[in-house]
Amino acid sequence: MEFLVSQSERMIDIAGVHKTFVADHGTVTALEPVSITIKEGEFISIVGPSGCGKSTLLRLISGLDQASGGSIKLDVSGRKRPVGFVFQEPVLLPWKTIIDNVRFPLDTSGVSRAQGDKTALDLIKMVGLAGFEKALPRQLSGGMRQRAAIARALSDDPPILLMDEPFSAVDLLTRDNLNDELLRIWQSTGKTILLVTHSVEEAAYLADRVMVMTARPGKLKCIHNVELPRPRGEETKLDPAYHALVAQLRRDLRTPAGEAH
Amino acid sequence: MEFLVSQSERMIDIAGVHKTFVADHGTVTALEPVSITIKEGEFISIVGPSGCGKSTLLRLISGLDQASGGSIKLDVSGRKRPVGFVFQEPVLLPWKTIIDNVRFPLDTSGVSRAQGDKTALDLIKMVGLAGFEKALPRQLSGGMRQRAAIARALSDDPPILLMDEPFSAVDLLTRDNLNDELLRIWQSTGKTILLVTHSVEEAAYLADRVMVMTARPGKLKCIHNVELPRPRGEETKLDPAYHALVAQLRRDLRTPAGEAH
Amino acid sequence: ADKVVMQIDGAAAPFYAPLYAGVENGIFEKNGIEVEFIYAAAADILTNIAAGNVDFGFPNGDAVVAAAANGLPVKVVHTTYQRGIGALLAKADSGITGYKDLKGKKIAVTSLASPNYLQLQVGLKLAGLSLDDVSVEVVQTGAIVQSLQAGQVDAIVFSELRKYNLEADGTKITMVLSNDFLPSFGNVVVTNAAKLSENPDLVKRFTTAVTQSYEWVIDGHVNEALDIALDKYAPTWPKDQKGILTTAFEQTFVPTVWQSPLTKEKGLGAADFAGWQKNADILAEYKVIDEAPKAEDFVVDPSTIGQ
Amino acid sequence: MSGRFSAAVDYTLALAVLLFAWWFATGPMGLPTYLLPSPLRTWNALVTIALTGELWRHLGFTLQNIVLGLILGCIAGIAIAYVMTRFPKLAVWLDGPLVILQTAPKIALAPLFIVWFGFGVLSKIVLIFSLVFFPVFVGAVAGFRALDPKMKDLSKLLGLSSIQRFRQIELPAAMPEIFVGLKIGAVQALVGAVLAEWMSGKVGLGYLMTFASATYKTPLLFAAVLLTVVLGLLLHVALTILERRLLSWKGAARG
Amino acid sequence: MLLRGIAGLIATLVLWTAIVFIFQVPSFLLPGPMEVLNRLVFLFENAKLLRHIGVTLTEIVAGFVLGTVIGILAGVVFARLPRVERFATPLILLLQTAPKIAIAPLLLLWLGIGPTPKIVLIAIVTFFPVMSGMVTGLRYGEGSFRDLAAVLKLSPWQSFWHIELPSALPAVLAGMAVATTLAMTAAVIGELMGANEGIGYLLSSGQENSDTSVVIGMVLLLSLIGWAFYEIIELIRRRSLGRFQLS
Ligand SMILES: Nc1ncnc2c1ncn2[C@@H]1O[C@H](COP(=O)(O)OP(=O)(O)OP(=O)(O)O)[C@@H](O)[C@H]1O
Ligand SMILES: Nc1ncnc2c1ncn2[C@@H]1O[C@H](COP(=O)(O)OP(=O)(O)OP(=O)(O)O)[C@@H](O)[C@H]1O
Ligand SMILES: [Mg+2]
Ligand SMILES: [Mg+2]
Repeated sequence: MEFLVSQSERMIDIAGVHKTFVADHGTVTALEPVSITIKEGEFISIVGPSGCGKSTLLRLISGLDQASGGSIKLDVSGRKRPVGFVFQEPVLLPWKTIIDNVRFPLDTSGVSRAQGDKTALDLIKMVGLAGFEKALPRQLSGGMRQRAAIARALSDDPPILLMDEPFSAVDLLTRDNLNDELLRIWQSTGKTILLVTHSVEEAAYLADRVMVMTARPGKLKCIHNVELPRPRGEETKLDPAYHALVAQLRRDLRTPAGEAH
Repeated sequence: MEFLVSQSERMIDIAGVHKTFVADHGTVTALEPVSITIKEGEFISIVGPSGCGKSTLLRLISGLDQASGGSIKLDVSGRKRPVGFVFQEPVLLPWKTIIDNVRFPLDTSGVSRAQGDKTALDLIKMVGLAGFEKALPRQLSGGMRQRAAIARALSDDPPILLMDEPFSAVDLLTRDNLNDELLRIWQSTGKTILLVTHSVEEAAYLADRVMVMTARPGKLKCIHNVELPRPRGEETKLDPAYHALVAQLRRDLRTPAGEAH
Repeated sequence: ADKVVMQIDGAAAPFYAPLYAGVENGIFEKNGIEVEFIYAAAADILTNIAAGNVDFGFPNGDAVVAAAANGLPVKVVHTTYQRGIGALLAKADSGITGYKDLKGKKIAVTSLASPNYLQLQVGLKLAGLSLDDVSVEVVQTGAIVQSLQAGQVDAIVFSELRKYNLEADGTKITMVLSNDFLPSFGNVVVTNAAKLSENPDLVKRFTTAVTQSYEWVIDGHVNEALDIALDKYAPTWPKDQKGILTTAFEQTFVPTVWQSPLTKEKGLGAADFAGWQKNADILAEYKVIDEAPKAEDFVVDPSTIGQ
Repeated sequence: MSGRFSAAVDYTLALAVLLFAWWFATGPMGLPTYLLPSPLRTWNALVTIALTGELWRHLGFTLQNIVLGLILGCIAGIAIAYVMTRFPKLAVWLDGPLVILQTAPKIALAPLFIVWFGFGVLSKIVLIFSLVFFPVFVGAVAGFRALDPKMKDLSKLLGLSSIQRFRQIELPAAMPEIFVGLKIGAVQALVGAVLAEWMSGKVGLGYLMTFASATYKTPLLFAAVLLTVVLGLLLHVALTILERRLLSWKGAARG
Repeated sequence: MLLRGIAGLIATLVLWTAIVFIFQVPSFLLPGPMEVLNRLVFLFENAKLLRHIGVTLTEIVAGFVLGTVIGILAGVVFARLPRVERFATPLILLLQTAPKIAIAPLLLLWLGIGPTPKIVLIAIVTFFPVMSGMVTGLRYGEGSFRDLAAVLKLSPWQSFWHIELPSALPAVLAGMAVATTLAMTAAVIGELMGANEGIGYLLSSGQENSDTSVVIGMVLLLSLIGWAFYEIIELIRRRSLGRFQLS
């Protein structure tokens, strides 16, 4: 773990952040204090059992929720929209067509319609929804909706991308393709990406570092540096180091015995 | 593939069923004619690329949508509620607590409150939501909501269970546990189960037969019999036959080249 | 010409024919006045006069007394109707011929604060009865006549004018005029006290125009005036009621409502101060108002305006 | 709890500002009493009738009519809205007449209501009912229509009976929209009660108003108006509290 | 839809005639449709009915549009700032519940005689349902859309236009539908407080004259106007929501 990053390189600085929800049935500690510094251009994967606070952490970073304590600093001076967010459930505006949904961030940041259409069409093609530009969200399958939401999050090219199980509803092949696309985009744009996933393979394949969290109460258990060479591709999946990491992550998730039973 | 099943054993009889949606942007053939006979107590997994009509098929079987053609017969004479359905997105009543949601099918079929509570609490514990009985759906994480929906589908013990990617939002460990629980329930109750999944491992591990579908237009590509011994468990995952099947399913899904790219 | 707004009680009706005819015949214009008529309930008219929203009003006399008693700065500048037109109305076949027959009957008035209610009380008292001998219902203007027609009440204390409506509908009516035992005044021209003192010339010209308009009708132009009213001002009124209206004008309005011994002497609109005072005193006696205002304080004789 | 407390503070504060504006209009601005009586005179008028006990009779009568009309209008509004969303064929036939009946201005019909339904409480309740019905009806229709199709799937799947479906799914889901109608309906009930008493009768706040208006007892008139407004405010607060409780599951956005 | 509405209307007319005929209802209680129609024709020929309709229609449209726009804007403000809402509630309730007849002289005093006080009155009654609909639509709307707006750091205007208005539209339209009925009543009241033209004025002259046919005729005219408004709102609803109404 790096603790010495030059000031300018720090993108996200999380110090002692924790979150407790007060509900009728009692208080729920969603997240125990977490500290981590994420550098600009880093790709972080987050894995952990259901209900361990992964979504909560992303929401705190994005500023959607307020932490119960601790501090979060984003080094995104001057950017109006520092973060893109792929929510766990695709949040598409039901009254807009797919292309309008994907273009929405551009429309609302003053990009010309023609330029916006071009970007949106490219992204729609990339996520495999060509031909559905004019469809409404309800006319898509679950996985297709999720892909549309991914396209939207990418459309206005935010420096930080928070993705909450973006590929959970798509099939393996599409998922592999989207993983590689994501890597390509990441490499060419230098985005900082935090990705929540339940697939340890995906986590290891994509990330620079993998955060492993434990449940009840949710807390950061450990962080693994992924020392696999870049660019990654089919060969990575044959790399014994990759498999060792995947196995390690599996073990991490298994002990202490998870909460479901 | 069995074509000769005794009349009494047939649970679901699907003959030439197809579905076309008419939308503003054109017609979409969600499903080309599919025929399959499913025996009572069979466990069927369905895999296929995103948008190939898996959800559509389940909705047709459950009677929620009407097929454009073909016939579907369910042999569930006399049962008021023949099918339980776990939707792709968890559909919980937002104004009811988790336990009320899980008990809902029981409440509405005249089961006594005490009996209902007992069943619901058992199921809630089984899906790892103990302690959240009194929480409202919006206070749960995505995976927790999905598990609550699974518990509800099981609560009134329907003879046919249709599950649309029930475990996609839960972590590996929980998923494994839930898989085993599902097998246990299936074995002890003799339900007929159709399960849609993107995990070929899961499909192979659970099913008697795996239906592989292809996309655009969605159609049934092939059906694999899973000859792995029952009961299945950790040993199954070490069985070379299992790995061979998984590999075969992977290949099936890869050719013809999927739609995303 | 000076533009003024006159707010008239109720809605456009042929009973206001002299005013309409005055406009059509250029009488107002001749007096340098361009008048616009708008309509509202009596109480609203007086509030609007007091507030300066409108220049002149044409409400019922009782409403003016009540307004004056409550300190509204209003002045009657033309006592157009020399007597009250409140009346007890009952169906002829009901056997009711006067207040004495009301024992045990159901009677409707428009409000417990209205002059009708006062008239009922005084009428009953003079007939040796009291409110305890009858049952009183309160029904608004829009429904009171129908409630009599429908037989929901045995009699109503309301306006004499409704007799003509009812008879036009074919219902024979017995009527007892309240003015016979309780002097009051029907529609009168009212203006704001301040307006009167600041612009007496305008008020003078206006009342002159009113007087001249009524004189023209009285001088044998009932028919023409009714035609004007029915054609241009109260077109909702069924034309076939003209006969009844003509009778009403000729037999009642011309001889006894617009004219009186006083007007013979002092001209139309003359102020019967004694009558006004008596009206106010009775209102006070029956607690409709707290204290009777002095007639001289709110009534002005048209002939003295501007002097 | 603290939320409710701060709400009370806000309402009080608002009333105080209103009071000040009122005082200002009658005092420094010099509006005469017959247009707008001062707060003090209004208060005195109120105290006078409160002391004679007259006030409570009027208030009680009006309140009783409001509550009755509101409850009846509410039940009918929800029931008919439900029937019409369940049976769209019926809606085709009922929609036109219903809307026509509703857009017919009640103030014009009120006198006829008296002739049709008599002087008693019935004509008043009918009037209030007719005013309450429509807002609740329209709100409920919107609510039932907006039902999430996933919920429809669920009830179809569970083979719920009509009553179960209504009680367990459709009614709770339509609650936000029904409350819009209900809040408007409550105000309309008040307007209707006053209007009905304005048209006929010898008791009630509306009657008090006609009486005061005809006799230029403007302070009494405004006292009665003020009472209606306070009544409206109380109804509103009661409905808001109920709404908060019934819709807490929505996790309403708070500013 | 309009056609079917007319079918319903005709059914009502038939029922009305039947009631009048069977129960031999006297015309001062409830005149039959033909009688009312005759009076309307009479008014059309004699009383410049069309001009009166035009006057009232103008007032209603102006008041309705004004009330709707203010209602929507206030709804947004109130939904965002509940304190402001609570603060404004007493004033709004005052305006809604206070008998318009009681405050009419004040309105005339401040706004003068003419169409303005009538338009303002209609706007006042229109405002409340629209505002309520907007507040509810926003307050209980889909929370995830709020998240999206927050992440995209939409300007208040953008999130209003792209997210809040569309998602609150069903509730707002319901509020507008209710407002149509209130607007009709307000139009009548407005013309009762001092007018010499308009449907409400004709209506009050019918009342003064105990002419039930004119009263019913005018009520009917106002109902038809209200119905037309309602159908327009329905049309907007179907146009705008038909696309994403999932059923
Ligand atoms: N609005 C809320 N109110 C109360 N509790 C909440 C709320 N949101 C989340 N929680 C609780 O916080 C905990 C963490 O939730 P979170 O959504 O972060 O989990 P997660 O790691 O994303 O799980 P999953 O993988 O299932 O999505 C859960 O126990 C959940 O019950
Ligand atoms: N209501 C609808 N209207 C129009 N088209 C629809 C509708 N529902 C589904 N479709 C289309 O039917 C096809 C199959 O959809 P379906 O939901 O069955 O896919 P799926 O196999 O479940 O995919 P996924 O794995 O992404 O959930 C898709 O192309 C989709 O666009
Ligand atoms: Mg999550
Ligand atoms: Mg699907």
